Amino acid sequence: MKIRYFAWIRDITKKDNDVIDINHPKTLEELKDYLENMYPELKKHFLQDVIRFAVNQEYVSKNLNLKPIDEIAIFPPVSGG
Amino acid sequence: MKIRYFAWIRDITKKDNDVIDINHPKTLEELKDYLENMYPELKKHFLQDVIRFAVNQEYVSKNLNLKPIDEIAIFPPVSGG
Amino acid sequence: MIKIQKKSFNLEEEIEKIKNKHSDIGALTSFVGYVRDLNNNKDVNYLNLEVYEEMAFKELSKIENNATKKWSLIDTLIIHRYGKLTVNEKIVLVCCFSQHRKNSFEACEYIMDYLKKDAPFWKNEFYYKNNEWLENSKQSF
Amino acid sequence: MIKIQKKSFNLEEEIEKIKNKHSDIGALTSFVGYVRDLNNNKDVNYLNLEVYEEMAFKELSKIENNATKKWSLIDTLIIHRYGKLTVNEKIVLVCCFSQHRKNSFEACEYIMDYLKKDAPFWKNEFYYKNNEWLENSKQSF
Repeated sequence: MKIRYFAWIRDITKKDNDVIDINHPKTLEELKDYLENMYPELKKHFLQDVIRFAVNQEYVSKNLNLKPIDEIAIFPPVSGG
Repeated sequence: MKIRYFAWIRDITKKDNDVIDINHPKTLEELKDYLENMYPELKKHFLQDVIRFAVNQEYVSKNLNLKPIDEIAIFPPVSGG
Repeated sequence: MIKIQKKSFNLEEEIEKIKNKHSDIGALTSFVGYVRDLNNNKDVNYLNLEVYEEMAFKELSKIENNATKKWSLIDTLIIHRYGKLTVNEKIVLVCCFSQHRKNSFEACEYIMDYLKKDAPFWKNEFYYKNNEWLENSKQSF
Repeated sequence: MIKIQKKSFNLEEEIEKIKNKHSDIGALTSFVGYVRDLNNNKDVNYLNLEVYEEMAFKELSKIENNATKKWSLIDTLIIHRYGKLTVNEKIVLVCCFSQHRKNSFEACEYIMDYLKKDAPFWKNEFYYKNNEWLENSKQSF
């Protein structure tokens, strides 16, 4: 399972991505717990509900099940255009 | 007084313009009478109220007074753009 | 700026000439009208576009000024061609430059609506056997 | 067509490439976004524009398909740049080609609205002493 970080999320994680090979989170909620544990600064942003999640390049909101081959992206509100 | 014709109005008048040097029409209504007399085919179009008039390059609708130095244009609905 | 001309125009060059004057522009909405191969179900060969030039300048200036005031535009450009125009050729360009996009979209549509309604241009459309003067009120205004 | 690229683009060339494929196009509405010299009252030096490229293609394709169906567009073009962009540079181009102008105007505005809302691009705006990540929800969406 690959977790990708963008914009100021990456300023917090200090890296582009993490790869979780064993004991991967089964749901988005489990993934959030995992990330809050690894990057405590993320917690307040998750609470504010501003962070967006994409699984395999599609936005997700509900707590769907995650598979080991999934690519999950975590990023702040977009600002293109 | 110069009267200019455009688009299919010119197909009726067979010329770009007329210049009236003496006894020029004093109002738009007098001008219409003058033109209907000279170009009888115009009458039906004046009656249908599709023809537009401009005096000195400004649209006019009411029967304003005309001056000898005026340039009057007579044309069908526009189709630019 | 208003240009009424026979010759065609290059979008990049015309737009850059205006854009280069202002570093506060964030948004440009532009419209280009082309000669279509088919109109009112008839195969178009070419158009002969007639203009009452002195009046077209006056009318387009009024429309441009109204749009500039109403939407706080930074700059505008209107180019309208006349003469013989064949299928695929550009007829008209309207550009509205502003800080933010909403204003440029609304202003560009407004200018096109009034240009179609009031600017003294007439299209004489030539098909393979005959020709016809168009009227915007009969089209998709 | 969707292009996500570092380099700039020439409006005339990009538009002609599409226009040349279709003789039934009567109307093109296009939008260009530029880097402004001033944003949120701060002097901008340059932007660093980041993209999640694989997802940006997917999102822009969805938006493009929705607009094409809804407004019967003949063709579309979206170019979005990324990387370092200085003041006055083009950021984005959206083109909607259709038979008549109303559809192209509405579709172009729709695409820009959804691009601003959903396409995964992020602007890191650099001022003379610091920098800031922008968010479209805080801007003039």
